Amino acid sequence: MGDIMLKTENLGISFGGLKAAQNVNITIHNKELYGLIGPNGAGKTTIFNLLTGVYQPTEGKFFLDGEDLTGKTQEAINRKGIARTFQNIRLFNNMTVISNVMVGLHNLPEYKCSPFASMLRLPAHFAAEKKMRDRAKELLDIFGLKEDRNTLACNLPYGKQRKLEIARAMATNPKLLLLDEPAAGMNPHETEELMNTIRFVRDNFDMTILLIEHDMKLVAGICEKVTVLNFGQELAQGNTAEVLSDPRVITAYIGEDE
Amino acid sequence: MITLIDGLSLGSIYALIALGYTMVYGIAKMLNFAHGDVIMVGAYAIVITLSYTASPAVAIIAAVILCTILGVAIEKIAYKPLRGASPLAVLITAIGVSYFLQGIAQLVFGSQPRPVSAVWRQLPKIPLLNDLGITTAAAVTLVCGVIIMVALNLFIKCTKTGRAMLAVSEDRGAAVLMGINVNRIITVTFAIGSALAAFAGMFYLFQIPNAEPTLGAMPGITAFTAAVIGGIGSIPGAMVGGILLGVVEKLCLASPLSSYTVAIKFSLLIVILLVKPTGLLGKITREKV
Amino acid sequence: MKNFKLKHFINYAIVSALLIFGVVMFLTGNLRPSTAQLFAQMGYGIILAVSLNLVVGFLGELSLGHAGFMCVGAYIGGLFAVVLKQSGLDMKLPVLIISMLVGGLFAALFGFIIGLPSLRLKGDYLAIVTLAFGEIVRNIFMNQKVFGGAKGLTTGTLIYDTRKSPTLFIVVFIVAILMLILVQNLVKSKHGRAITAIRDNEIAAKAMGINVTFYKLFVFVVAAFFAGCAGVIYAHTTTPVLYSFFSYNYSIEILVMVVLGGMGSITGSIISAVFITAMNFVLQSQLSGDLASLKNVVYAVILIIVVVFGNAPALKSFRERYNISAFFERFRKQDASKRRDDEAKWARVPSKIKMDALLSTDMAPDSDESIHGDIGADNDKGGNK
Amino acid sequence: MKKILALVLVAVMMLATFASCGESAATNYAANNTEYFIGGTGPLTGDASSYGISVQNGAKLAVEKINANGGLNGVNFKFDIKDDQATADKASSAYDQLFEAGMQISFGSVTSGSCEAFAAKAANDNLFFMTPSASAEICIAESNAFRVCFGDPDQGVLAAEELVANFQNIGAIYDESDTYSSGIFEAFDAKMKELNATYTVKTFNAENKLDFSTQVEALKDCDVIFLPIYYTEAGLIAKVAVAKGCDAVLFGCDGFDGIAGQIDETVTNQIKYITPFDVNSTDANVAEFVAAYETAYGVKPDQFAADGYDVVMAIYEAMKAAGVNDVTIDPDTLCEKVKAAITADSFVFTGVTGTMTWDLSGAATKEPVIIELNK
Repeated sequence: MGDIMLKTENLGISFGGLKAAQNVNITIHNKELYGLIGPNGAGKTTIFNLLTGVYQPTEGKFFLDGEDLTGKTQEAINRKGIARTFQNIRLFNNMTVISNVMVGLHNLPEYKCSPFASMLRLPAHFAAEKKMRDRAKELLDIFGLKEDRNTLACNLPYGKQRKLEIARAMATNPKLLLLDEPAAGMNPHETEELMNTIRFVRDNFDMTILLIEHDMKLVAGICEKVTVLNFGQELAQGNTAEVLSDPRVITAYIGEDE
Repeated sequence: MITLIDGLSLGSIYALIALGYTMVYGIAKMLNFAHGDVIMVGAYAIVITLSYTASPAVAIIAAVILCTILGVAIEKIAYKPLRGASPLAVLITAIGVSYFLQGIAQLVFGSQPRPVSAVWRQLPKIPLLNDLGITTAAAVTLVCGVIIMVALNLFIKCTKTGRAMLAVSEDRGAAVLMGINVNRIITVTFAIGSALAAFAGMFYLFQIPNAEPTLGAMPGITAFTAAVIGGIGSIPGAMVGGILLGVVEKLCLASPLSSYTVAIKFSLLIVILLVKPTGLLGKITREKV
Repeated sequence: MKNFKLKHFINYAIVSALLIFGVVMFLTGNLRPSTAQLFAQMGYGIILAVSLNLVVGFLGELSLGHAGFMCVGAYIGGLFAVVLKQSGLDMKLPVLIISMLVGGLFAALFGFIIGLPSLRLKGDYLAIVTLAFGEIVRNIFMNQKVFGGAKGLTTGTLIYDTRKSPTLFIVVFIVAILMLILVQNLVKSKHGRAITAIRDNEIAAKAMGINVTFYKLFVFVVAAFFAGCAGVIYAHTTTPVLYSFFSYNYSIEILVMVVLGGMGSITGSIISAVFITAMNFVLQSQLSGDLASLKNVVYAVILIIVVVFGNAPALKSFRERYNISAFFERFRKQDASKRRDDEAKWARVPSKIKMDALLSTDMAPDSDESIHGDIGADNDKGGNK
Repeated sequence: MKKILALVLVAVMMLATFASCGESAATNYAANNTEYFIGGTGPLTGDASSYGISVQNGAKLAVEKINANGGLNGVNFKFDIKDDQATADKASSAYDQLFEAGMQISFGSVTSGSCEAFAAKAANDNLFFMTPSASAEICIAESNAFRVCFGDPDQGVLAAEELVANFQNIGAIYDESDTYSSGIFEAFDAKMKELNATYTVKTFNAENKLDFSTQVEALKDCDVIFLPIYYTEAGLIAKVAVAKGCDAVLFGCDGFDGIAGQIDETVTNQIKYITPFDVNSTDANVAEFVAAYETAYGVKPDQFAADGYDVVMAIYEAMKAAGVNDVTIDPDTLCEKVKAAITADSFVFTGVTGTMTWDLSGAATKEPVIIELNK
């Protein structure tokens, strides 16, 4: 396993004439907590969509752990080890909390069992189900959701829904975790808790994490490095503290916020 | 050539029906399965009126009024209580309304096809066109179809109600916040859609001079297909889809493959949708009503 | 876990109860042939409704072409059975079983074909494609001389004589039970979870690495297989197998069963399949002669009333007070909070069928904002919050 | 729990096997009848409903007439028609319902597809039926099945002979989704080949049976268009022909009866058809029927109504000839008696659709007449 977990080379996409992102070069090292910031419409979520195969890049490439994943489907990229959460929560609303996590476990080889084995209730089915349920409980326990496991996902409070999304993404056993505005809509207390959770995930799962966030307190608090995007292009890159004090970045933000 | 003209005139009937589907779909977000049966009622209204008076104008007015009232009544009784419920539940009541109208029509008018009085079919001759083999009915249908489509477009773009309809179709929630009375708009939509159905019934009788209780079913489903081909929710799309289907149907019937007309017609739909998943003109969603 | 199982068994219990009821009547000599035929019709109604529910309720795709699969099964399975009989295999049960497998497999093949567009199309667009498929199938079979052309496929030699040995319904109910076992096992497994995940949020399911292509095709194939089996059974109850029966009207009747019973509720599908079949039967027998034209009106009124009462938002409190599922709840030792969740699950409608989903989005995003908007709007499909 | 279920399943499976071996005796449901029960099915709703309703009206008229005249030896007739929507499965379950309600004798089904299903059931019970209008040969394949209408092939052959003798440029339009229409056409086609005659053919089907402009356009220059179809579509074709300026003779079969109500003075084409029934006939019997029908229903009868009327009258005459005098007679016994009576050489029935006799094949032998519609 190399030291570099994710590397993008001149990654970019254009819709018709509009370049939503161009020449994005990000290098994330193993176990790094990396922030992707920028004003609204800067193309941050587009980068996430490129990295997870929702969109196919029109230029450039990206590598996970040295492997070129450009042009792969969403499913394939997930199986290669990139998992994500969504800006506007996308849980499986009509399923219970534990089922949500078990969907995340679906593809792992240790829980393999063919649909026919399930339909005929062969022993393979029971073995896989039991292992999956146990693993899901473990994960829920870690994220403090064990008590809610039989609740429908849509009935969870907002903060817990965010947590569940992270837990579900973790269930796919990724190498790189992409968090899209995890603190959106949270109060300071919940944000604090979330920062702890993210740190916890990184430390206990040896996870590399890339996150989009508007809450500078959170970014400054946990990210080691950041990239600033503006109009689809990199504006600045480097250690968090340095970048955040960069005048260009401040202009971009304040100019935008007016 | 003649086949093409026949196709165009059949297609413009489909297009008119499809317009009704598309309008209601765009604004009320529901598949009004009973639309074909409103056409049937319109056709009967014309046939019955003409058996008492010889004036086609009176018959048309009667049909339009009756269909409009019927459309609004259906909306109030069967669809309005379900606003906010699953669209599929509404679909089922729409099917129920369709059965109901067919059943009532059979009870009232019997199941024997009622031929429309000869007055209806004695259209003035148009010298040049008729020589070319284009029947007056076909010409009238085509021209009126285009006029109605243009009028509808103008109505939506240039009147307050029309713009409100556009707003409701874009985002019902936001429209409510803007102070638009969504219920009223939906009622208006049904009224217009049903009036269109009356016109469709009228053109239908030009070409197929019989009214029967199940008259609306097959044209209805074909027109719905047409609306989808054109991109459901799009007014020009409905027009294009309808005419395309009409022409294809006629060309198939004239070809040696006539036995497979239905299969070819529907295969065309599948192919078009696979190439353009939102129909021919479905992309310009901003245009939708 | 315990309550899950009880829920399973309610379904088996309903079908078994019908079966046992029928068998007891038969053994005591009280079974009227018409009732035996009604039972058989209920049996394949259940098979059709539950298999369609797999597509509509669990996968969340609207299908209006289910009768098309039944048509394939009825024609191909029926012809196969007739040929089997002619070639000397004169045992009813084996012929039925073999032809059912053949018809089911062919229907499954068609299910695979119709599943392909579902990978590209959504909502109403897919619905109309399935409808088109049903009509195409019908049109093609009508023109094949092998299948009798317009005269239909004569399956007289297969018919179970309901007067001398009214036993077909027993086989049909057993097939229905077997199907229920398979379908419920599928639904209550990791694969079922993957399928419901696709329904609830396709993008998230993809992001979780779920092979959406495989599961969509798989569901269509399984549903088509069972519909094909139902078709073969139909060919064993009715001669001739006539293309006109399998029109979109019949597909819609199956859909009505699913929607009335509640999408995603297998128990509901079973109950409403039985209810609708029985209603048709009663209307046919009671409203004969001059009254027949009232049939459609009565059917329509019942349909509208049931749907409006069952779904109107204004009548919600009324429904909660007189709820059938609340009746069953009493047998399930659950605490109150869980029960509420469960009701929420019943009332909820699969998100993807929200018809406005496609209208509110542009397929080709033209700015970064609309890329956000695109995904966001997709999420609104699940917007029953 | 699972084990119990499995046990139940196995038990039921065994029962099923047992059951399929055993035969329970058919019960005589007619034992409590106080009137002779004539039953049958027809499309009373849906696309084909006009045919079913005509048969129902005609048959009811006949029953009323019989009952008014004192029934059969003082015992009245009871009549019931159930809706089959022209589908086989509904016809088959309607048969059971009727049989259990005590039906002793029947007019089968109105349309061929339904009648095939009906016949399959009736054969098991050996219940006598005579269909008014199901002309497909398979409907009368069994010995208990009879009909009053012409068979499809007969009309096709007759039409081919007639057309080849009188016309040069022959066209044909038929409904390939309809048993009646394609049945006649197949025979017509075969006969035409046999006669070495050429013709042009166009088709339509249930999904597009409303707009005939394409078909008529293609056959515009023919001297005659053969239309083995029903009068509704024929009326539409006639009107399209007028609009298209096509003056071919329209030549139809017995399905043309009723076309008079579908066309008006604008239609100038000559219309001819093979029929045993002429609504304008001066025959006293027919005139009486037409008058009665018009009084009762407000419209002129079509061929279906006439066939429905004749079926009931023929059944009545046959029962009288067979000397049936037990109102609770079971269908099987009744069938044998009526069959014997109706196929006897002495049995000649004169109805509104002509004078006819029957043999064991079940087909009626009667003289076809080609009539011309005078507008």
